[in-house]
Amino acid sequence: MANNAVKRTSLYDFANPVRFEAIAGRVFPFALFGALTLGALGLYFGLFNSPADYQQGDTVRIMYVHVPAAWMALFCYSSMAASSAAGFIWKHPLADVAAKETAPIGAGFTFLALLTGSLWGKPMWGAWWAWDARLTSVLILFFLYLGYMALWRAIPDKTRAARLAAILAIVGFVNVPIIKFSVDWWNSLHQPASIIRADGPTIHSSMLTPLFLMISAYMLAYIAMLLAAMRNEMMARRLARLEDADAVRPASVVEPGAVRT
Amino acid sequence: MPDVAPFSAGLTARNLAVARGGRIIVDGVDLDLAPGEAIVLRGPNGAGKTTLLRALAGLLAPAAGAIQATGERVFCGVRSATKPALTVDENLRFWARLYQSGEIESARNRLGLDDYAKRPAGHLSTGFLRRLGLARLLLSSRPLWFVDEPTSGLDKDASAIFEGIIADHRKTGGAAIIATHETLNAPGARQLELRNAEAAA
Amino acid sequence: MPDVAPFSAGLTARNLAVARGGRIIVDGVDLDLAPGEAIVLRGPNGAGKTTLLRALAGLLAPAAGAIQATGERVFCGVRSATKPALTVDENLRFWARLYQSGEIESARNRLGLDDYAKRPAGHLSTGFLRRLGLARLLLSSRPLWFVDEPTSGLDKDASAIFEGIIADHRKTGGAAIIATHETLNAPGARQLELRNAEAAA
Amino acid sequence: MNAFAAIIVRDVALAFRAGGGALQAASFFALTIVLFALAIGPDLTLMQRIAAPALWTGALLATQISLEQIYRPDREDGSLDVLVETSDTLAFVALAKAAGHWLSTGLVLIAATPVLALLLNISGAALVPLILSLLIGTPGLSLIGAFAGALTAALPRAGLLIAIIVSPLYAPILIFGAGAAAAGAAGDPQYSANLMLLGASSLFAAVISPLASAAALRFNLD
Amino acid sequence: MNAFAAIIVRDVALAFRAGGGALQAASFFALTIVLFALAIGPDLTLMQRIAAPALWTGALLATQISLEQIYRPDREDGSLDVLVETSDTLAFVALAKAAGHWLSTGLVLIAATPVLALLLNISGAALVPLILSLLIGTPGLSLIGAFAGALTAALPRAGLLIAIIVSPLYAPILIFGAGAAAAGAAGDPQYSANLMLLGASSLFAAVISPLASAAALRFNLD
Ligand code: HEM
Ligand SMILES: Nc1ncnc2c1ncn2[C@@H]1O[C@H](COP(=O)(O)OP(=O)(O)OP(=O)(O)O)[C@@H](O)[C@H]1O
Ligand SMILES: Nc1ncnc2c1ncn2[C@@H]1O[C@H](COP(=O)(O)OP(=O)(O)OP(=O)(O)O)[C@@H](O)[C@H]1O
Ligand SMILES: [Mg+2]
Ligand SMILES: [Mg+2]
Repeated sequence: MANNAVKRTSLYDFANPVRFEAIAGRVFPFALFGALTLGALGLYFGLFNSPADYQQGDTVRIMYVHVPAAWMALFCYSSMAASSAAGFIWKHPLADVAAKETAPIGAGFTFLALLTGSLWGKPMWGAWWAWDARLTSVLILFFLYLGYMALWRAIPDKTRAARLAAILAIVGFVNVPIIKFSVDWWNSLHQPASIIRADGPTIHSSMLTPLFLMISAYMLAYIAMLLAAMRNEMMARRLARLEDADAVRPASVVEPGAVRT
Repeated sequence: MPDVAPFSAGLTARNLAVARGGRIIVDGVDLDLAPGEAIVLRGPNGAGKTTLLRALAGLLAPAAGAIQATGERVFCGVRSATKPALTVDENLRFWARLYQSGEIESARNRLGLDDYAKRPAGHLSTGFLRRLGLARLLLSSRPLWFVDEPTSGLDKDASAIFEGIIADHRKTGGAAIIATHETLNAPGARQLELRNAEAAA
Repeated sequence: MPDVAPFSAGLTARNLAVARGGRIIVDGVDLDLAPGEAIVLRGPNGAGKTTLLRALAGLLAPAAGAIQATGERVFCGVRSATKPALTVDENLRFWARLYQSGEIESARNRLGLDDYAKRPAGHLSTGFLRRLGLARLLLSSRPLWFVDEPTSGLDKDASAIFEGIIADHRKTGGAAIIATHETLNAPGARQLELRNAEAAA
Repeated sequence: MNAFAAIIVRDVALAFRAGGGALQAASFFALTIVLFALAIGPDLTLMQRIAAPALWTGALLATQISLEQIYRPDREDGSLDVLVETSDTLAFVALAKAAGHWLSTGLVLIAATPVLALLLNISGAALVPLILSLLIGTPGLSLIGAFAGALTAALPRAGLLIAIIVSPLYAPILIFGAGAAAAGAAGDPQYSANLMLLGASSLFAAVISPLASAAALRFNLD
Repeated sequence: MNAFAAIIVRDVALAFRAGGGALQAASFFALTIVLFALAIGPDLTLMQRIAAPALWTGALLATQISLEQIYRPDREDGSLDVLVETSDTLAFVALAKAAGHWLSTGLVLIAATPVLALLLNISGAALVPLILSLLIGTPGLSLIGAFAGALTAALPRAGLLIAIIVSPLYAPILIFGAGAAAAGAAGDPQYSANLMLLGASSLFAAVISPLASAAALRFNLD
């Protein structure tokens, strides 16, 4: 812990809350705008300007909503764990808040993946849900998110909640690969990953363009939502601190008689 | 842990601040405790006595400032740290093993618990449960004691016993900080007062 | 239940014996409590004060003898009967509904809990938790009070407040039995000593 | 607000606080199903076959683990003394406690059922009888469970005892309930008969439990 | 006796006292199986098919409901302060607590298994791999569970939280464990592979859990 003191000071220089406010304020509109435009483009290409799948028909178009969501679900959990680690090591409130605010967004993407996935599944498999490896692992990922958020909610003391939740996020992150492997082991019905493969994508390029448009749109949307949420949280905390400041007069030790002011 | 020779035991706190529930409760505390010394900590309800004691005992991380302790510390709070399902002796034995020290019989006898040795702690009356909790101080054979409201619920005899225990502890070079609202007969003990209790939000 | 007019409130116990854990703890107790009267119950740890109080309050069935109470009874023990997850006001409100009486604000204010109204009871300090527990006596607006170690953990001001509460209660014809080890300023209160603390098996 | 309502309101409020029992029961229920599915392996036909029994068993277990919380906390913090002091007839208090438990457990479990039915891909036609059987059966579970809780209120950790006391009493409700759900799904005529028996069991519990609980509580104040 | 052993001995003693957790877990385990059997109705072939998964799920649930008892009581009565005071490295305390929990829960569940196996008429040949998988897997359950208990030690009622936190982390152990039991029963070559993975998961937990628990406990003292 000794060397942390050094790192800590330097980190504060780079990311002190005040400067964050400024940066966030400037970045937010661009992120939001980019998300909307790219999303619109992606949807246009996806829905009107790309071929229907020869076996899945038009339902394949759900993929443009579904796949990026699924990826974001994984991405958000990683970044949540990363900022948790930062917050735990350097005790920096911004990192804590980033982790805290990432969780609901990531959970949202996860839910979207589950929803679109099962919407996709109905025509494909004739069932809303199938205990397929990827579906199941995403479902479990969803529970990981819920646990993290529930822990934050349950602990009134923000600093303590941050530390404990960080520990959970890190432990969970270490376990994600194990869970994914175990579930794949448990069942390998779902089609193999065909985008991330050594021999390159097998999906038609006219499907890839909208896919990647959508993915960048999701990413920007994540950034925009995160910045907004973080700013609200920081403001809420400052307000709380101000309220406390005039309400709370800490005690101190004095010899009898003397009254400390 | 190596048992630090009691004589050298002491504690210093500088500009100490302690938070609880994310709120600074105690602030700017400077405090020195020398071997053989005792401090009686007083102050209104909610002033932060318990909070300060726990911090000094090393159970709460300070929000600011520094604490330096030479010698091992033991905290004895209002919660007796006993298991109701275990008998008095079983509770004592467990502590003796944890601290790797102390004779159960002498501690039990000193606090007048002999009649209850084989009784489950859950059947003890308020005062006798408190006595059992205090017995842990003796078992720990550590030099630095932090005791919260030790005599609440104790009858006169038991309070006298406790005062005697503190006196003996100081004779051997031990030191203690005791938070209490009641009159405590501790000759030559320094009286400290916690003031400016927070008005809650 | 019909609210018995406080004035007529009284209690008599004849040749009372109370057992706990299958063992007779107190035996042959004869006791009369008149309206406006207060009894301070004293005795060494383990003598049976709490046991007797609970029996007189109707919470423990006597092993022998008889208790006759005119007027409703309320027992306030060492356990505060509060829910840590509920705020101070929520705890008070629940009691007010149960007893179908009492104004929360006045009770809260009387015990100096106003600053903590919106705080969860779990965050209260020892003394303030005790105060919250005692506030129930006021809410109950019942004539017969049985209070166990009310001032343990209370600071001087709070103890004074409690003494004032007892005085007012007696003025309105209420009566109280209070078990304590501490000095309690209750003018004209009868002192009752519980002796021969049972030697444990 | 009278005491009866006050008790229900407080218990429900406590149950929905962070760390309260309401969501605990629901999540335990859900996780039981998911974990069981993981243990079985992906086999939809098998799952469909055991969906109703699994859901009923899950609901029963979720109820059971929450029973310890009905009276023990009140006993430990002294609230039980207050409840006894302020009630002319303790049976009403017991009824209120059981009602509070059902509102914060049974009802929540029923709310969670449709989603789980989806995971076990139960058809809509099969879902209705399942929900109906739970609606009629779970109050019985809460009532019987509250009685077991009252019996063991004075014990520091009564989980074992409660489980043993409660399970034989739960057996009929479980059999009729799961039976009704299965029969209803299969369009079996026994469906209504099962529901009748289930309702009878719950009603019986509603009569006996408060009185028995009140008697038990009196002995648990020491 | 050193502190490490003292903690284990005390926790085991407490677990086997009246109202302790040991028998509670065992009985919950047994009742889960019995009730589930009741709910399914008489269908021996189906029983046999789902025996291993049901037993593994039951064992996991029985473990899960006992997790709250690992640290919360110590935190509430002040014992946790004493444990922290007297330990140079809190991770060893955490390891001792997990070990105590396994001895008073996992081991007891395993002891109860043969009887239940009989109830679900599992053949002797199928019983051995089942027991073996439980022997290798349950320590992992106790270790991961103890961590969840440490995280939530300061919360009045953490049952819900613990269930949510622990279930995803339990998934691999459940999958490999139930898989091993099933494969072993079927004489499937994947049997040994499943056991290996199961052992690896438990070992991994043995490394991570004590450190994570110790870190968590430090923040739950106030
Ligand atoms: C709740 C339901 C579902 C979930 C949670 C889910 C999860 C995922 C995840 C995590 C990915 C991205 C990871 C990767 O590409 O390796 C993915 C991709 C994909 N999923 Fe799903 N899935 C679900 C349902 C479906 C259904 C019903 C279909 C249609 C048959 C489907 C088809 C695909 C395709 C085509 C891709 C992208 C190409 C690929 O990577 O294989 N998914 N899904
Ligand atoms: N766990 C907690 N969470 C939040 N606030 C707390 C917690 N414990 C105590 N506090 C607050 O800290 C302040 C000091 O509490 P503390 O127990 O130290 O006071 P004290 O001096 O010991 O009072 P008493 O004489 O009544 O014991 C109080 O205002 C209390 O509300
Ligand atoms: N639940 C119980 N089971 C068995 N015995 C008990 C129980 N509670 C108290 N006792 C015994 O009854 C006796 C009287 O206890 P009681 O609490 O009434 O004493 P007291 O006068 O209140 O003591 P104190 O001043 O310490 O509060 C004690 O010896 C105690 O061991
Ligand atoms: Mg205090
Ligand atoms: Mg007493």
